[in-house]
Amino acid sequence: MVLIQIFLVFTIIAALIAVEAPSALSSIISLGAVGFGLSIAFLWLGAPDIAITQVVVEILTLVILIRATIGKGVTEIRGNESKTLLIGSLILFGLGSAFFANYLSAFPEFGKSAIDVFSETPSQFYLKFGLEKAGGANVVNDILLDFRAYDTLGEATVLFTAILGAITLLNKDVFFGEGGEK
Amino acid sequence: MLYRKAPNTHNWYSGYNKVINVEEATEKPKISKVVFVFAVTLAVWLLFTWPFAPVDWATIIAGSIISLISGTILAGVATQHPIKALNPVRYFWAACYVFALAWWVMVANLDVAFRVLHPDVPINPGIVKVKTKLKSDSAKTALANSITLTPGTMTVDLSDEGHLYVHWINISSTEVEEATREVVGRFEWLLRRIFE
Amino acid sequence: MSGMSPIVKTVTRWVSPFILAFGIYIALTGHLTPGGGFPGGVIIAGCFVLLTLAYGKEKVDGVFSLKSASVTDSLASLSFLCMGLLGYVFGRGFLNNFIQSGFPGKAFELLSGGNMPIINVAIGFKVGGSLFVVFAYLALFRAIEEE
Amino acid sequence: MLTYLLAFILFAVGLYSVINKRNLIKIIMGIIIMEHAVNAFLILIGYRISGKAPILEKGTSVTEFVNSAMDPLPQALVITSIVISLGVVALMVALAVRLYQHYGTFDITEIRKLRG
Repeated sequence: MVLIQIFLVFTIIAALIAVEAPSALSSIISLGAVGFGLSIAFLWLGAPDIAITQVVVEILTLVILIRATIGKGVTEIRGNESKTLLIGSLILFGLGSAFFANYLSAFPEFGKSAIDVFSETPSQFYLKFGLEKAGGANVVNDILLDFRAYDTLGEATVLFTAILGAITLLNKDVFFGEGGEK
Repeated sequence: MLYRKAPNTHNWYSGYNKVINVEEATEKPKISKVVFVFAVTLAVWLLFTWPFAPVDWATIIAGSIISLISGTILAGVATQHPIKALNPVRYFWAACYVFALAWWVMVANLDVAFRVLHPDVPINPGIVKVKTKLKSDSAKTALANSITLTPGTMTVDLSDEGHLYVHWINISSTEVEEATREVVGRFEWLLRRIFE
Repeated sequence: MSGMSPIVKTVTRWVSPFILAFGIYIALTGHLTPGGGFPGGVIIAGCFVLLTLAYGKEKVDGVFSLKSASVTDSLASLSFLCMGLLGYVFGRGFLNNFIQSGFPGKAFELLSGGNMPIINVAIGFKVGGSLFVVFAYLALFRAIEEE
Repeated sequence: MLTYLLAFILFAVGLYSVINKRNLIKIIMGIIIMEHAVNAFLILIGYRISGKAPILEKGTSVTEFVNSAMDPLPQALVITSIVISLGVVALMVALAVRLYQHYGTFDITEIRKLRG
């Protein structure tokens, strides 16, 4: 448990460096440190599927961000937004933390999931009948592809739409003919 | 003037197809390349799936299909002269090279440890230019990686004319011939027998 | 974008088939070991992204062009949907695991899990194709910008 | 409780970056950090002390597995969310690159001034 907290503190420090570093390249690399620290934390939290996905996705995110920003005038931009926005956002943040603290008291304490607290949960059903009904030993994949396959279909749709939007943005002129900039 | 007009991009997608280097792109992979990549990938697949049953036909058939996909897509990139891999003499020299490299790495380790622990720290670091007679890219890559793997020397860059720039912890000579004999000579004769 | 030094090119050349095979392996055996369609797909995309970074997009275009990446993406999505619709044909319902309830395989083996491995591989190719397309478009856009 | 709070602090760092920075790339990075924080929070909810990964091994009985495995439901949701976040990051980067091409800067205050 202490190990997990150490990794989370590491990610917080890396995130602060990523936000505050003046150079674009160093802040992107610190963002990579956030992702890789989290993936090790996922491994300790008993989620190897997510650790693998996190590592691989983090690498591709870094490559995309570096290809998009390198050689552009990112580093000259210093300074913050106006003071009024900061004060307003601080007030909103205080309200949000109050709500979060309120709901946190209703959570089961750390280290106990819903399986331990309630007697009948969906997770228990999935764990019990995963091998029997879906046939796979990996219960996470059983949920993804059998019990909740509609989620995966929706996910594929969202990914398709996001990629389509990106491609349309990148070659607008092909879709709208010549002079799409007007 | 912060507003910048977009570059003339209206036909860059259609123009993109013309940019392709036709000579490289249209080159069809030969059947020997496909077979070579298929065989190597299948061997690695069998290593992946070792913990499964000793003879699991479903796994082996799936591995064959995947190796075929991998071979047909990537054979043009992955290998250049697959016929060379059939020569058993090369494997003998490669086995020799592993032991020789281990010995040189050990000797260089002791040398660097001596230099670091000595009270005077007798180092003379710098970058030297060395020359190699090896022609193929694979041999050059193996040479550069072997030099980097040996403690005390590290390859910095590889030029097109067959020159390597090596960072060396204790330069004995800045002459190209002298440095070549010291840094490259011991690897080169073995690597030529393996790769060329 | 002319590519990187010969050392990077050679090492990329050697490892690329194994990365592709490893991506498909992660996707195919997702129901037995950690992994699944999503990480496998990202690894498949990563193989071609690595080739693009090392060799430049012209060389990769002869291997895995933008058009074939789009076709892979669409075909994989279609096969996922077809696996869902086949559930109707077997009289069970959309996206039902009809193979597992019809002819269940032996547990802990590759052929268990019914149509899960098929859908996993389809998702893998779908994710890989679409992510490679978006990366290739970003690289293309940058190359045009630099001209 | 402290572990949940750490995930919340990570979320707050991302929110600070989104609200307070002028650089478009820093804003995208703030959104990525917020996604990471939410994923970590969902996984922390499913954690059980001395639990194992929800992958059945040969020889373990099902009741033993139910008593010792982590909660698989948040993991299945998060694995979907991570890949979607990659697609969304690609969309945001495409938008930022297009804005850079149009205005010549990543500074949002400049972009706000130069309409059209």
